[in-house]
Amino acid sequence: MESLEVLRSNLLSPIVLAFALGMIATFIKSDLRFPEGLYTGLSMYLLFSIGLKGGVELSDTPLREFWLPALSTIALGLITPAIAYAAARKIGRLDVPNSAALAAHYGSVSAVTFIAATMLMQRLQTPYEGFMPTLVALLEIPAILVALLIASRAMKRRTLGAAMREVLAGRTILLLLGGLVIGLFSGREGVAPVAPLFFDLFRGALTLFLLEMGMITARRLIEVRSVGPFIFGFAILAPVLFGAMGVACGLLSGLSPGGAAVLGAMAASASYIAAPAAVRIALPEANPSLYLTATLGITFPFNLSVGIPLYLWLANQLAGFTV
Amino acid sequence: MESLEVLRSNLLSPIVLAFALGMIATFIKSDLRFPEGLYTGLSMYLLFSIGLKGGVELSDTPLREFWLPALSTIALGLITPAIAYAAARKIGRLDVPNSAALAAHYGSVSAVTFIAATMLMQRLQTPYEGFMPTLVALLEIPAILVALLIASRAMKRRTLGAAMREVLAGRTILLLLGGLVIGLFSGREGVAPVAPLFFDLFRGALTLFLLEMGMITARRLIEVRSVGPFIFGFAILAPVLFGAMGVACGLLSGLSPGGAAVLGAMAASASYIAAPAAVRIALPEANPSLYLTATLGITFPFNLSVGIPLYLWLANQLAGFTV
Amino acid sequence: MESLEVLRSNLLSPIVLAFALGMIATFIKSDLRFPEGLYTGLSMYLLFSIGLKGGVELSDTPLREFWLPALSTIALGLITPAIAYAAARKIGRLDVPNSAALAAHYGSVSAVTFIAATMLMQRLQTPYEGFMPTLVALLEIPAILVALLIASRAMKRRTLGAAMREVLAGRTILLLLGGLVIGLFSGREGVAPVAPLFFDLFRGALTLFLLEMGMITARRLIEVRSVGPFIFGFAILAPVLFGAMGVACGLLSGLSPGGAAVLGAMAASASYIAAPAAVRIALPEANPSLYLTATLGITFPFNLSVGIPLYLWLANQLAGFTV
Amino acid sequence: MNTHAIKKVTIIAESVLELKIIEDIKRLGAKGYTLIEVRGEGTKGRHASDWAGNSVKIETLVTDLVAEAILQRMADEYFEYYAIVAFVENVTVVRQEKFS
Amino acid sequence: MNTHAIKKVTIIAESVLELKIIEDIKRLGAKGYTLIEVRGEGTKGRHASDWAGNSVKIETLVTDLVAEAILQRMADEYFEYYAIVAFVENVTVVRQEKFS
Amino acid sequence: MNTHAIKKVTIIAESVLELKIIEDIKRLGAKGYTLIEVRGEGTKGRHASDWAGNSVKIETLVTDLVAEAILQRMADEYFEYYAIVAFVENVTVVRQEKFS
Ligand SMILES: Nc1ncnc2c1ncn2[C@@H]1O[C@H](COP(=O)(O)O)[C@@H](O)[C@H]1O
Ligand SMILES: Nc1ncnc2c1ncn2[C@@H]1O[C@H](COP(=O)(O)O)[C@@H](O)[C@H]1O
Ligand SMILES: Nc1ncnc2c1ncn2[C@@H]1O[C@H](COP(=O)(O)O)[C@@H](O)[C@H]1O
Ligand code: NA
Ligand code: NA
Ligand code: NA
Repeated sequence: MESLEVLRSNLLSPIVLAFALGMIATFIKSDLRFPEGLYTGLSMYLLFSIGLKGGVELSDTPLREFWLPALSTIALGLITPAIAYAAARKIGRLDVPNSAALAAHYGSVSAVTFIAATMLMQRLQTPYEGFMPTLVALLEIPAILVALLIASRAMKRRTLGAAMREVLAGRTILLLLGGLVIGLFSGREGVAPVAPLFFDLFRGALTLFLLEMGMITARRLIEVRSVGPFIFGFAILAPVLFGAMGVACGLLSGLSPGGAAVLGAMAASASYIAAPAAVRIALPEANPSLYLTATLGITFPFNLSVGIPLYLWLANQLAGFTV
Repeated sequence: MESLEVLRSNLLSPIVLAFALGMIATFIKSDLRFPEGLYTGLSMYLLFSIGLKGGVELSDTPLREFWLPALSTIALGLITPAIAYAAARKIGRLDVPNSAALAAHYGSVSAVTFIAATMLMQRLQTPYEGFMPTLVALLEIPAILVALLIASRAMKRRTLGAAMREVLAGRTILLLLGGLVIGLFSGREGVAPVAPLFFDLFRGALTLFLLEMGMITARRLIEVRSVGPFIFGFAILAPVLFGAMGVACGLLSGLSPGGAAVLGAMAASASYIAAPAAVRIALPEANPSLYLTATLGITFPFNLSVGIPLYLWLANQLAGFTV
Repeated sequence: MESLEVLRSNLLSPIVLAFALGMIATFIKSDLRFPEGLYTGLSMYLLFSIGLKGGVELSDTPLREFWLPALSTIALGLITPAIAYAAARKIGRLDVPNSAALAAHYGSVSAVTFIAATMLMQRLQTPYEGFMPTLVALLEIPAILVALLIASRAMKRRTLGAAMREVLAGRTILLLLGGLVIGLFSGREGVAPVAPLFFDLFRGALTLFLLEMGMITARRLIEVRSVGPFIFGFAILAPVLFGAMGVACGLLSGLSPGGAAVLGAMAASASYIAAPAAVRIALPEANPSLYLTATLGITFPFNLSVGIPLYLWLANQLAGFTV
Repeated sequence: MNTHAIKKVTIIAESVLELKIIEDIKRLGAKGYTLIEVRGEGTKGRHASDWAGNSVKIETLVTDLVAEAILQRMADEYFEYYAIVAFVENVTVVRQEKFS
Repeated sequence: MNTHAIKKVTIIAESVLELKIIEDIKRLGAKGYTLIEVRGEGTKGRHASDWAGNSVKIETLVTDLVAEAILQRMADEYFEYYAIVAFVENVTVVRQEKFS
Repeated sequence: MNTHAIKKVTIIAESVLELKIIEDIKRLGAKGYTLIEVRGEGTKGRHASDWAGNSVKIETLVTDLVAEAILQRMADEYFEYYAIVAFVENVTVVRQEKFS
């Protein structure tokens, strides 16, 4: 399919349109508001479902196919926050806590961006590796830890403990890993009876979730003017750079072009469940307006609309070279 | 099928029985209560789903089949509130705000009554036009505006602005129209991945919703004695008259008997999401007990039980003439 | 299948693993918490769904197959609370209110344990009678009433009235019986349109519910040390005894081995929705720590993990004799 | 603007008591009440019926006499066995007659 | 620690009024507010718009003058036709400047 | 009926602080607390972590000394960087010993 056609198909999918509808709702000051708890409930459902799906797929994957992508994902999780930190300090001239906060967010991964990427692959019938959800967990954890480690060194403070607990026992990782282990132990046959809830409804639930995400993003967008040009540039260029690195790592470790594009989207995405909570506790001096406007207001809609098709295009181009 | 048989089949459907169960729960003072937010969540889901469904169908409909029913729906939306207002003023001798409040409610449309009508058609395998959900939005808006216009003229006051915003940016219209546009742009194929949530679960969700509606109706029914004979008569006769008008308009503008019956049910129904909120803001002097008891306590159960089968019977009778 | 294989298959099912995940979440002090109302919403859904399922099956069941199992279920509901009361008074030397509280809980039935039992049967393709959900309602009511009757006699007090209302108009019975009647009247064909919500999603919903149950159980387990050895023994031995009685009653009244095992699981289980609410109102002197730790902390996980496979094994052994 | 001093009684109790307490306060003279679901811990720990949903917090604006009567009733009827807390505050309102 | 006496105004109203009341109190000088959804009964019975969701309870910490102005505004604008209750309490805070 | 004057401390804070604040107030001597989720705006605008769910409102009945200690702790630890409000009110209870 033509690249432009891919882009069009991505933009006219129900999930992207629902996201736009949510933004419109906020802009016209609609009284639309999700009931207390629906947002939380949906995000729990999505995390558990991708874990479960990943576990089932992993139960069919030979270890030999898995270890190389796993290692390069961890490597991405160590390198990308370091790059983000250096850029924020050197180019953006931000202080230590704000730089570390950005590093934690851009090193880790947005589950929704990940899902949106897999859904585009499915719509285009581009195959990708089934064990990708496992990589989400592998990318999420090191990035946040590295960022907090940098901060605690630079600030000569020891608040890492609480923040680490926050990440590891936090509901993001718990549901993702928990679902994964359940999927792994139950196997494809054991999971079949619960598939109608966790697999068949998945994409509809994501549509509702993105409707609400659109409303949140729009509230952040209003603040974009106040964050300055560096943040704006960072929130576009960091995902492109990390996306390219993710694609390259993916292809080099033997992933299919589809899988590499998904890994690219993961690397390009910025966490907005686990990272913000950990950062708020460990780095209270960092300004939430800065990192939330960057991740939710700019990077997320960028990836959702043009980023993911871009990483796929890149993966297809580079795949020609590597083969 | 025999008319009585249709009535029986309607009364013994899960949705009508769930409605009855809700009423019983309130009458025996059960501690059954829907969790905060489930009612809101379900109603959002239902509105978005009918919008989506309507959009998908509209994407397959030639404009030439659509414009005549659309025009006559708008006409219904202009005429029925005027009739309702005149009746309330002249026959019921109600004051201006209460008459305008009734006009706004009975001119506009109840989404649940609309859905219940389409479900009876499906059960009886009576075909109806796929673009009917589009007509819901077309009927909802003018009716409320006309009623508020009448009131603001009669009361020489200018509160129309806020109330109009309330309606147009309100979640009812936003979800309905938003779903419609998403369905239209994504098309049948694009919507397929989200169909399990938005289409397959639709009728089950409506059953739960009606369980809660039954509880709300029962609370209103308790107040029926206090509203006087005019309201009681109005709440039965207005739907029958408007239902007949809707059926006639539908047949004249070329709808199938099934489609005409659904349009009749729409015209016969009284709004209870958009209208009450707009009326409460724009016409605070109107007594909510009056219009909520009429719409929720009397008209809604009337339509759900015998009204809809009646409009279908009428459509079948009249269809004989028009052909 | 080998007994041990059955046990393994039970322990590695998604629902048991989700229960374990919930326990782990509490033990590691995760911030995982279900949104307000999801627990209530899920339990309402599960009760209504089993009612509906039971009603549909009952609509196909000849009365002659049903009356004997129904009678013996009622008998179980009369005898088991009396045994529990006597044991608590004589062996455990508990006071009247605490003994009556235990009797009410262990006489009645846990809907989730019931569902878990039917799911194991389905996984093992062991047939069981479709009308079993009807028996849940028949077992639930008498047990609580008998227990409260004993207490009110022993304590020469007359608070039975309020507690009886609490049980009969309570949401457990209302949803169970309501669903049953709707299923019975609508029949298999009438219920088909709502099956995707109420039947297909059922096992997934149970998985989520058990995730939350795991968290609740873990909180109770922490108190196990404080309840003393009698409660601990009681919470294991009472289910085994009542489970055996249920299996025997089931086989004697003509149920299949699968049905008898399910009836065993029902008799072995302890209520934790209807009974605690009724007991708290009628017997405020009874210590909730005692009965909740016993039912939620010990008996429920016992039944879920090893109890149900045990009753099935027993049913298969005894079925050899009776035939 | 004329304002008046009246009492606000707050009761936090396990949710099984909701209907009984509402009945009590109405009978003792309260003209209205406001209710929310809350979580909490007290001297009885995470209280006993937390599995059944949360506690409820009931607030009612009443005259001094009614406030006293409600407090007395809570103490007599529920303090011994139930997880419950009750307290009184002074508040200022415009329409005194609405609450007495 | 230096503490200061200020006012807490509480407004309980049917939820259609939420946005209007928030606008009002901000315009009259409130620097912030806290909002929850509540259930309740008053002199108008289970109030009229209960079908549309619950009432809201809005609390705002303000100076004495602002408190008075808010109470006046509620009385003038909403008391006649809407289900609404408003009252004022004395509270002690640390950072007075945050609320004035 | 014997009644006693004690303090009610209310803390409204972004929800990431929930566990830390509960730990704090227990350590400083509170015997219980009641918690609800709320929405709100303050001097920091719609506060920063609103995407992560709402704020929490924590109320605890305590002695005067404990109230002072809690207020001090909040001021020292959280006022600078977090969206948080704390205030104290006088309330009357029956069972003084339950709260001290
Ligand atoms: N000191 C306190 N301050 C505020 N709320 C309390 C306090 N003690 C108890 N509560 C509330 O009252 C409920 C019952 O408390 P208790 O009877 O002490 O277990 C608890 O769940 C809390 O919500
Ligand atoms: N005496 C009262 N005490 C506490 N809350 C009240 C009282 N009266 C009314 N309310 C609250 O204010 C709302 C509107 O009351 P009303 O205007 O009297 O119908 C009710 O739904 C209650 O939530
Ligand atoms: N003046 C106020 N009155 C009532 N609540 C307030 C006030 N100011 C702030 N709050 C609450 O405290 C939270 C944090 O406020 P802030 O630290 O000012 O951003 C807000 O989200 C509100 O819920
Ligand atoms: Na990343
Ligand atoms: Na109408
Ligand atoms: Na039992």
